[in-house]
Amino acid sequence: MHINPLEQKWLYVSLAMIAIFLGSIFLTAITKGVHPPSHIETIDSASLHLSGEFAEDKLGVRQQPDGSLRVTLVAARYGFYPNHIEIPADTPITFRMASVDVLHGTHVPMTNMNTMIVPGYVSQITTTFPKPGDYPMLCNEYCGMGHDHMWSTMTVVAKENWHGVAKADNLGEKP
Amino acid sequence: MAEPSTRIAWTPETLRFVSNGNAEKGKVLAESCQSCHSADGRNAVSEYPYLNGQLATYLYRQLHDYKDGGRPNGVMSGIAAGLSDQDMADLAQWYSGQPPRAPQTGQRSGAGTPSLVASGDSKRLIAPCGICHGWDGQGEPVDTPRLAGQKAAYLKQTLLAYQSGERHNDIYRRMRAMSERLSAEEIGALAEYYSRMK
Amino acid sequence: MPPSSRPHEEPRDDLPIGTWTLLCLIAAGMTAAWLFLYFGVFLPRGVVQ
Amino acid sequence: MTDSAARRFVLDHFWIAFGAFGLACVLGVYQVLERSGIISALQSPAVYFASVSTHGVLMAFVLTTFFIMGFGYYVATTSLRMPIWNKGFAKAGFWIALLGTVMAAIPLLLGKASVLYTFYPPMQAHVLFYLGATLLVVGSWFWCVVMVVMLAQWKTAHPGETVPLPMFATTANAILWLWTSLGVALEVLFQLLPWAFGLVDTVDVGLARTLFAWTLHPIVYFWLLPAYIALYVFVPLAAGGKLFSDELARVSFVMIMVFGLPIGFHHLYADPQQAAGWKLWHGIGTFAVGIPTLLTAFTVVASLEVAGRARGGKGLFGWIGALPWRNPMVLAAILSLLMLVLGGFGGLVNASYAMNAMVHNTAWVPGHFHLIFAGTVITMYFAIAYHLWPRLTGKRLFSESMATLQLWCWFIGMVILSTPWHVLGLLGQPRRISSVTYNSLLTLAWKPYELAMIVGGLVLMGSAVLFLYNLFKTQMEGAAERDLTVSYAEALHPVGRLPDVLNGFRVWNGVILLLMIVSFGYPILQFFLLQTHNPSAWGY
Repeated sequence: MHINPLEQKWLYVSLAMIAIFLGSIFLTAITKGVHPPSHIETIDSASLHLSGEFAEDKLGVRQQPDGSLRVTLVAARYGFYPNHIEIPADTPITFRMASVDVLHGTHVPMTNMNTMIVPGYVSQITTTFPKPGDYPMLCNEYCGMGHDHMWSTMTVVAKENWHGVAKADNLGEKP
Repeated sequence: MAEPSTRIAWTPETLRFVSNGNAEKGKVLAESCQSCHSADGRNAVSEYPYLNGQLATYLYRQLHDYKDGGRPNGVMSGIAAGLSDQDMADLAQWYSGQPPRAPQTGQRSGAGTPSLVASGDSKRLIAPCGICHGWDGQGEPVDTPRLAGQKAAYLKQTLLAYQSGERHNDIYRRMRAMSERLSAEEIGALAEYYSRMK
Repeated sequence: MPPSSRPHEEPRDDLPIGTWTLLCLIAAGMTAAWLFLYFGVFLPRGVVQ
Repeated sequence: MTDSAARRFVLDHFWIAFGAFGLACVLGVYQVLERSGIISALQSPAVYFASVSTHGVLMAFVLTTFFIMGFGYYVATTSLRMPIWNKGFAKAGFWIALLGTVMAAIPLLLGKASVLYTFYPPMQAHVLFYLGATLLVVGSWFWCVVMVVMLAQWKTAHPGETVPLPMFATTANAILWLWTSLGVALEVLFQLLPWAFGLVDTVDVGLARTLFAWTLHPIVYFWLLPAYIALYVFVPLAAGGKLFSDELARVSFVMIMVFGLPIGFHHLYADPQQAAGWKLWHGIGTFAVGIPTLLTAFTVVASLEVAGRARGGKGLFGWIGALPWRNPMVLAAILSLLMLVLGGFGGLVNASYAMNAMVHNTAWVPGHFHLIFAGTVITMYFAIAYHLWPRLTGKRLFSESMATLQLWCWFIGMVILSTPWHVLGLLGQPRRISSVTYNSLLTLAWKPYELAMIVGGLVLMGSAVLFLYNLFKTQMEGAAERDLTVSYAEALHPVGRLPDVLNGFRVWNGVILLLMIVSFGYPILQFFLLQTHNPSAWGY
């Protein structure tokens, strides 16, 4: 088979380019644990509100026994419940989310908080928010006629101004 | 743990149970409901809602919540206490199969639609009513009730009850959260609007 | 194609140096842009897992 | 192609493809207008999402499938110099696909199937939509069979001879499509149809999404391969040169076919139902499938360089200016490759495992696939149409200058449309919204980009009108064209006998089977081992 010497060199350049990309991905995955949100856990979406961690009085920001922060959210047409959460900046936050009805997704613009919420499965994503401010937390997967209106709010407070979880249950707090 | 807002969960089994309700049996049972809920205007108390054409899933869950205590009500709790699950499914099927009440003024969505219905108010995080309840107020499966043609007094009273928390059988506080962000005038206007809808 | 037609080609045809240069420039640009997005935009927005 | 019935048959495919394209363009213009919110009377989520669903289905399923089938029949008959095998069978495929298209179009246009072209259970569309989509795919399988049989017959009649490159690539695409469509076929036949018919109450969304992801990436190569075929066999000739390397072209087609399939999980990076390890595995494959495209870029650009130098181009880049830029095929190739560079970069970002979280489901994604699909792929479809229309209709092209103008407009429009999308994506705007309702300062920066996209959409619409008008005028009023033969570029270094692996697909089917079992075996099997709670149907 005939391969032109320059074409062969180009193949090496291509391989080198891909090696740089994959190398960066592997390096940050190993050293910093950077991975896409992946968490295989099933749940009965229809019965979320009856009991367990997605029961109505269990939602919101919670401090775990080990001191870490966990946000439990429910995605339902058309909103995220609770409607508003407040969290500290520069702190790893673990979100656990489930859908009551159809496929949803969530994204906080300008951050990496971005995951699908698939009915029947629990979505879990851990990330940090470097910049304090008010953010919309919006649904980023078409979920029906009200999809445009499916969003809630999130306030990121500077770490030094954070005084712990304000209320045990901030469900329904006005934004 | 606190009691859930409703004990009904829309599992495939429950959905199937409701859709398999027997409308003929429901018709017999409904005879005693008609004195308050008839669609021909005979019922005197303006806060008693019309049920014709209402979603079966919604009716079933309301009856259950009356019985379970999720929606406490002096009159209905006592009545629902005497109904079996099958009775509730039968009643739900009967009423959902009846034609909705004829319009009073024939208004449809479109002209004169309040902006809260069509586009909500994003500053207050109020979603448009139409996205869940349907652009024609017809309700949407599963369990989002029909509003079109309902009595204004009932709609107003309901929104006020959600606002005060007196009514709390909305899963994840979805209606309580919305109504808390509404003014009394807005509640009145929305009730009027939907009551006049086809 | 008969092999006799090959001598008619210019010798430069066998070394597409322009293509090679052009594509290397594009590859370098793409790599730089990718590294910028990965380390300059993505990671500063918060480690995700 | 001397058989006028066969020419008519190919033209029928093309007209359905481009008719769907024209309608979808109109919807596209409506969508940029609606989304910008500048005309309040247009605002309607119901119409918008019906429109987006229809736009996606028409462009991605109808335009592509009919174009690819028509082009495949043309390539097979002209490069192998034999008639279509079993014309009745081929016609049956055409009519089944057309019936499916009509069946799907009715609920789509009535707003009864606003579930987007990705289906999105547990939202449930009208059953006709699923049936129609199924028939469209089944119809295309008839075409696949014809391609595979024709290649086999030719090889039997020409033992030891090298299969012409365009037919080698077309058959690769037919086989690729059979493998590709199997994922969505399993989803529709075993999950969505029984569910839409009411035979089962629930659907496992995790499994459905996994099966759709099986199809969702290689389908892109199904659309792309005809564009690559034109780049390899039409462009060098149109530029006045030869194909730089025939063997490497075959290697590229085989690599796309093999590596294009087991990598669909880069569409599921943000999904909860698959583990990170499998996502990384598919991610590595996604980068691997970049190699054949990088090789294609080299071969095609080198072919252009050979032609440019033959036309007197001097120096390192002088050959670029020496190319016949007024030739629609050459111009299309240049613009197509430019958009491939930009869109390819966007794809690299999407493919980059965790970095996907930065852009997942943002406006970046439609920006990326409009550059690759509506840019690279469709631009070459235009060029193929201009090239073949005289040969199919027997009429000279109505206006070559209109064709070049149209191609420039398409390129400029697509850049104006897709650049804002990329910026908006990085600014966090989600795709698939009909209006921006988030009361946030962050969203204020989005507005100017929305307005720019309207300009892009209008330029594209103008270009689409020019394209359809040119084809129509050619067919109706063009001067007679006597020479209906088509030529495929010769290789700079003539290919001799090739090893079987570069002259057929038996081995590669085995490799694909193995890779598919490795990449999708357990990820699909897990849904039968997990205790899943599947949701019931919902409306929208």
